[in-house]
Amino acid sequence: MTEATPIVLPNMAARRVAGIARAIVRTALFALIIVWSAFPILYIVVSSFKQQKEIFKYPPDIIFTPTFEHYAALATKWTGFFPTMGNSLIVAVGATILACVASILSGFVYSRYANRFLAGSVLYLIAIRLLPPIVVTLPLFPVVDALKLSDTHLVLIILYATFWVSLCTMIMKTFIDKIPRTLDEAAVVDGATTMQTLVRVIMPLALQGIAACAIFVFVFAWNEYLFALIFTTQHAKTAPLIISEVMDAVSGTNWGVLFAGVTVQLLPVTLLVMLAQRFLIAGLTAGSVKG
Amino acid sequence: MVAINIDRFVKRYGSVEVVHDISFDIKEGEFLVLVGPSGCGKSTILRMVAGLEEISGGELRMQGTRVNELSPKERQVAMVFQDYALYPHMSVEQNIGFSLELARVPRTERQEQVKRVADILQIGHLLHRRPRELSGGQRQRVAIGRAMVRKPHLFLFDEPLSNLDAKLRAEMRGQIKRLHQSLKTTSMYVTHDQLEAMTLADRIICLLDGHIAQMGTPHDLFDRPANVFVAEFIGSPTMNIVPVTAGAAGGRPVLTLAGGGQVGLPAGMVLPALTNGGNVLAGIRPEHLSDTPTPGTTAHIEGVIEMLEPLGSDILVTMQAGGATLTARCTDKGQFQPGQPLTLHFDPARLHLFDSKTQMRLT
Amino acid sequence: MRRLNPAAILMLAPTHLLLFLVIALPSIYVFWLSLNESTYGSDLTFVGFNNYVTVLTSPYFWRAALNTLIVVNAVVYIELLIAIGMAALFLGGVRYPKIMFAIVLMPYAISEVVGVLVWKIMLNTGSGVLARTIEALGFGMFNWSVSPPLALSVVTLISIWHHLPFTFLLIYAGMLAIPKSLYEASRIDGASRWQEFWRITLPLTVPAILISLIFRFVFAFRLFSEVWLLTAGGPARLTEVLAVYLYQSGFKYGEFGTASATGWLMVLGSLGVASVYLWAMHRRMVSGND
Amino acid sequence: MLRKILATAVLLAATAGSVSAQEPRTLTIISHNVHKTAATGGDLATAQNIAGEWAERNNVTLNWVTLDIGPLHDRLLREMSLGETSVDLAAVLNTRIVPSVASLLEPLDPHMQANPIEDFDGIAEGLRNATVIDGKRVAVPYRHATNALHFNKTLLAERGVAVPATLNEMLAAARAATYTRDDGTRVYGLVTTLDTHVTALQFLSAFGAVYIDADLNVRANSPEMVAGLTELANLYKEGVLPSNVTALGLDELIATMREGRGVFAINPFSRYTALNDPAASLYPGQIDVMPFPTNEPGKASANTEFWSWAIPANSKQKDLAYDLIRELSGKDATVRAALNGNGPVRPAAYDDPRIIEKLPYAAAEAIGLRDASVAVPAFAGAVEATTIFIEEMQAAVLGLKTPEDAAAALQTRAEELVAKSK
Repeated sequence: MTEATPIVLPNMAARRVAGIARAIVRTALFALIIVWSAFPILYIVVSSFKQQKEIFKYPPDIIFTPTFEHYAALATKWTGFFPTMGNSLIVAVGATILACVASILSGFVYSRYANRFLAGSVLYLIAIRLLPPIVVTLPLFPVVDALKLSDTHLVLIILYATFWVSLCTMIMKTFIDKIPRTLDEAAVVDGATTMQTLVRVIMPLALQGIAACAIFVFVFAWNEYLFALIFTTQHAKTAPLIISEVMDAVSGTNWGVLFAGVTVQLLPVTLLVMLAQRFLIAGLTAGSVKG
Repeated sequence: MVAINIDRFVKRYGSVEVVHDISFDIKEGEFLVLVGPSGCGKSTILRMVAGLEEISGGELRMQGTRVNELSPKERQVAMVFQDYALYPHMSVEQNIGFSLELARVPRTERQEQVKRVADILQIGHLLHRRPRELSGGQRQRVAIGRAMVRKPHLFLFDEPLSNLDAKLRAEMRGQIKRLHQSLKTTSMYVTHDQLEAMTLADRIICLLDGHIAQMGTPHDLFDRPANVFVAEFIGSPTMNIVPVTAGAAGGRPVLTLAGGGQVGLPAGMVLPALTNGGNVLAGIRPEHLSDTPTPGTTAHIEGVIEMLEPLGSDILVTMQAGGATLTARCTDKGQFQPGQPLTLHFDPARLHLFDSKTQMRLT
Repeated sequence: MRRLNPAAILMLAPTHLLLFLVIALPSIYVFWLSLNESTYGSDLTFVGFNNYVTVLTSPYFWRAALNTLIVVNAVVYIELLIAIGMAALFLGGVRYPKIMFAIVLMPYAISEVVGVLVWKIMLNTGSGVLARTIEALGFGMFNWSVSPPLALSVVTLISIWHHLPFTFLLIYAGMLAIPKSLYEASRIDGASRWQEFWRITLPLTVPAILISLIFRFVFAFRLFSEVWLLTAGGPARLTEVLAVYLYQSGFKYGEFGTASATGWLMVLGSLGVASVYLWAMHRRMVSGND
Repeated sequence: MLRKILATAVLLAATAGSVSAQEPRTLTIISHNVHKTAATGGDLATAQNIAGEWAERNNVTLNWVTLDIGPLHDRLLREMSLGETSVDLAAVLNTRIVPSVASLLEPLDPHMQANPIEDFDGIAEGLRNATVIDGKRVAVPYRHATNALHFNKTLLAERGVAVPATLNEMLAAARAATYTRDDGTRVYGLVTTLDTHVTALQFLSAFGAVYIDADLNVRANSPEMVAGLTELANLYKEGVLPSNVTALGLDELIATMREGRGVFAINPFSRYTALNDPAASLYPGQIDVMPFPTNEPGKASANTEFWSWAIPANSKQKDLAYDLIRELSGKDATVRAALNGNGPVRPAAYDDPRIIEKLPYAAAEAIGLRDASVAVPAFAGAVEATTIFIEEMQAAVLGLKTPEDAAAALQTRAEELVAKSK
């Protein structure tokens, strides 16, 4: 083997400059991301504390005396809002659990088993989601009514879970793919059943995927409007329906109340995201390439 | 000529210091092995040398130049990882040739180099496979090939054999040894297996809890262990270590065992300066105990056979002698029976004495 | 790889039962509907493929299809590029990860309708903060709503804004799952950050990219709120997309045959635009995974 | 753990399922929130709870389901297609009562013969007639929204423009009042929503233009229509109409007027309250309203949309529902609902002292309601007819088509549609 080239010291000053430049560019990019993501949201939140008259003022007031009148109105005039948020929570949590459980189970099978049927059914999983949901509701509405499921939490839980179970299955499959098969085998050797392997070995290692799925399903269920509109009236009515009533086509939108409602609605989701972030970042430990 | 200086290395994770002020040099072409139990800091030191871990304190010099701030590429090191770290989306050929590709080596030359390395490692027929289609041993060869294909200043091995079975491990060990003999590239090798360390190393550094326990050639460590830890860590089966009280009786040194038994040493033998009132640890390797006296085995100890472990031509004999348990490696001629009395002979020069408190060798 | 056994089939059951009962079965009925004429409370009248002929001969359908194709492709690919860039940026280390995460995911956390409305307010030609700022900077009046290309650009912008967190999350999670030792190996091999990204990060994120591409095509193809709330397809139906066309021609008039036929044509259309990726995903399934 | 999750999900599902059972003697009403407010007073301090009093007398629990216009009809129609629905009473918009929908509604004539509504003929005739489909009365008018001309008195005074009396004066005034403020804010002479047919047809009808008349004659290709469209296109070109007028919705119209960025606006009378709301408007009390003028002094032009109560034919409690309609449609109930903010469908209500005191625009609206006609008659193709109109009208306003071409295209396409519907 020929002799290695001697060690050459790079220009350290240039490198330091490059390092600083990199840090500046990165910080600038992060700042850009924050503005892009948060500005419209901030606009909503800030506006919810402004008086109706000030909301559309141009140039907008940066400094103003905050008012809580819209939040008060939300509690006193839109009495449906807070109870429907309870319904939203039940439905969103239920749908998240159902979708996650179903997709962990099927994602595991798609990852660990192989045959022609399975490979083909991946296409089916996706193709089935191509028909616009509004069209699917045409035949569903009378069926749901006949089953006496109309205006129940259950119907929304099932619908929301179903419309996300395809994607979640695919997500779980990719994450489980990255867990070495030797781990399953080790579990089997240790006497675990397939279900125990899944719950005790696979699930803890696929937390990232579960967290991503949970965020998707929860956020969708939390904000969904079309199905909620068609399948609920009173008992299972969700918060987005109230929000849409605030956006009133007869007497005009009550912007302050709308923004206040949206702000309140944003809180649980933000909390969930911050909670799920832990699992997302946790990451799979190194060494999984050997599988 | 010194190739690498490791000067007062310190590694801290937050407030936890895991490597404490360690210094050593590696000579040009030397094969240095860092050995020690898990958690001793050996991999951390290796990764600091590689440029994968920041050096919290101290300096790393290559050819006399400080390289702390340089990237692995600039340090011109090559590394074999414990889990191989093969790129799952690349073929064997691409995996091996990746560094050359990054260095913009022309395609034909690259293929030549990869081919040459693959032939040396006998993986020429696997070049178009993906890592997941390879066996453990084949992956290991690819990982070594990837490191070899470059002309690094320094080869780094991070427990490269620990995921292999015993037979493959022995085979690969031989291969690495041969490679080093033909390539003569300066190498730093991390392992927890003392046998690997003994067979491969020009020089061994034995680490404990982020400190150097002993540094030296395999013979140094085997023959003159600096402390009980090294004495027990190096060599298999493990050295017999027995607490004794050293004294003198009838003009010659005598070791008294805990159970009252006495071992007389030849008159004229000079014991090192004793501490703790003569309470010391005495050590002797099983292969230095023999059931038949030979010239030079001027001392002996008596006891009763407790257990036998045949190894084929040899046999491990465990004996109870006055409250101490000793293991001897003897030639097996079917002469032993558990419960029989036995006299073991040894050369007093093979006896190691350690301070019972500091565990350090008494010289 | 194991062969399917009864236990595995049982584990597939919840997912496939849900999909079959809630979507597949109704979809088949929708196909039957598309072969009939019907409205609220009326009986079905079989008309064969008449509804398809009606839709396919409608110039509004084709204009909507063209608009959809342009917007969907712009949205999906631009969004993917931004998401990959953002994920790579995050992969290089984030300060205050919890808060950054919450901020980045926020657009996705509010409902589509509200998101579109906020942008509509900010981009309002007369009083919107952004539109007025654009004008104040000397770019002229930002009167996007009467110009179909500008209006569709705004639709694209808002759709990307709203769904970027979805794509980002999938891709970032995919990147996080790449073993650290591969990066170390590549650094030893002498890869620069840029090479590391192209040769290690990106190829190993392909499965996540495929999934996000396919599902974004699926979602983007039925893009509705953005257009409906911004322009309602106007002016003069010039900015309609397929979902708006479906609503206009099917639901607004209660013509379920037309609506169902349009729905099934949209299935074919989205299969068309996503076919390359679907095929790639299928191949990965058949050949096993890396 | 998995089992626990599953068990929880099932439990959750079971509890959820059991909630759906309904109590007896509950009357479910599906409507827009404005109808609920009109009938119950909502949270107004001066609430007139007409429906509530009735419910108490009859020991009925009212279950109001309130939705926005589009969703309301979508949901109602789905409910009416079922074998049996839990919806007993519904508010429907006049354009939605097309024959196919009417066939799903309970004919009310037998109920009215058995149990007549007080002074039924006191309800405006145009509205009464528009709710009889194929010879059957299927709905009872309840709330009207008649278009008018709102104007900002302060801005007019500032620009030194007199309050107009005729259409031409109004057009001149709108042009004169259009200007750009120092801070770059544009003030538009005329603000209207051109994303819907109603306000555009209001403007055009002032020129005497009619799209489709009550006898389903298409009269779009008329000199009046061309004149009206030409005027709209000119106003747009001159910047008198907002530059984004074709995408301008109700919310933006309200905001524009409240902030003084519009001088005249075409919108229903009842918008007066919203535009002058001291909490939201920069010009509280300064935005007046008048019947939409024509060039014939004293004669107004007024397009109207109105809501009616109807009973789904598959409802289970038709008699009870009809009784509530009867209650809500009485003379006194109409006045009281108007005090809750409703647009009373009985012209006589405007003479009531309570209303004159409460509504500053009562007299003007009375004139409007007198001259009111429905924008587009209810027929099978009514909704599609409005879509066609919006398309051609927007094309003409933005200059994508000449007004002549647009009017001609409108004529041809609407004729085809009417022919198909017959």
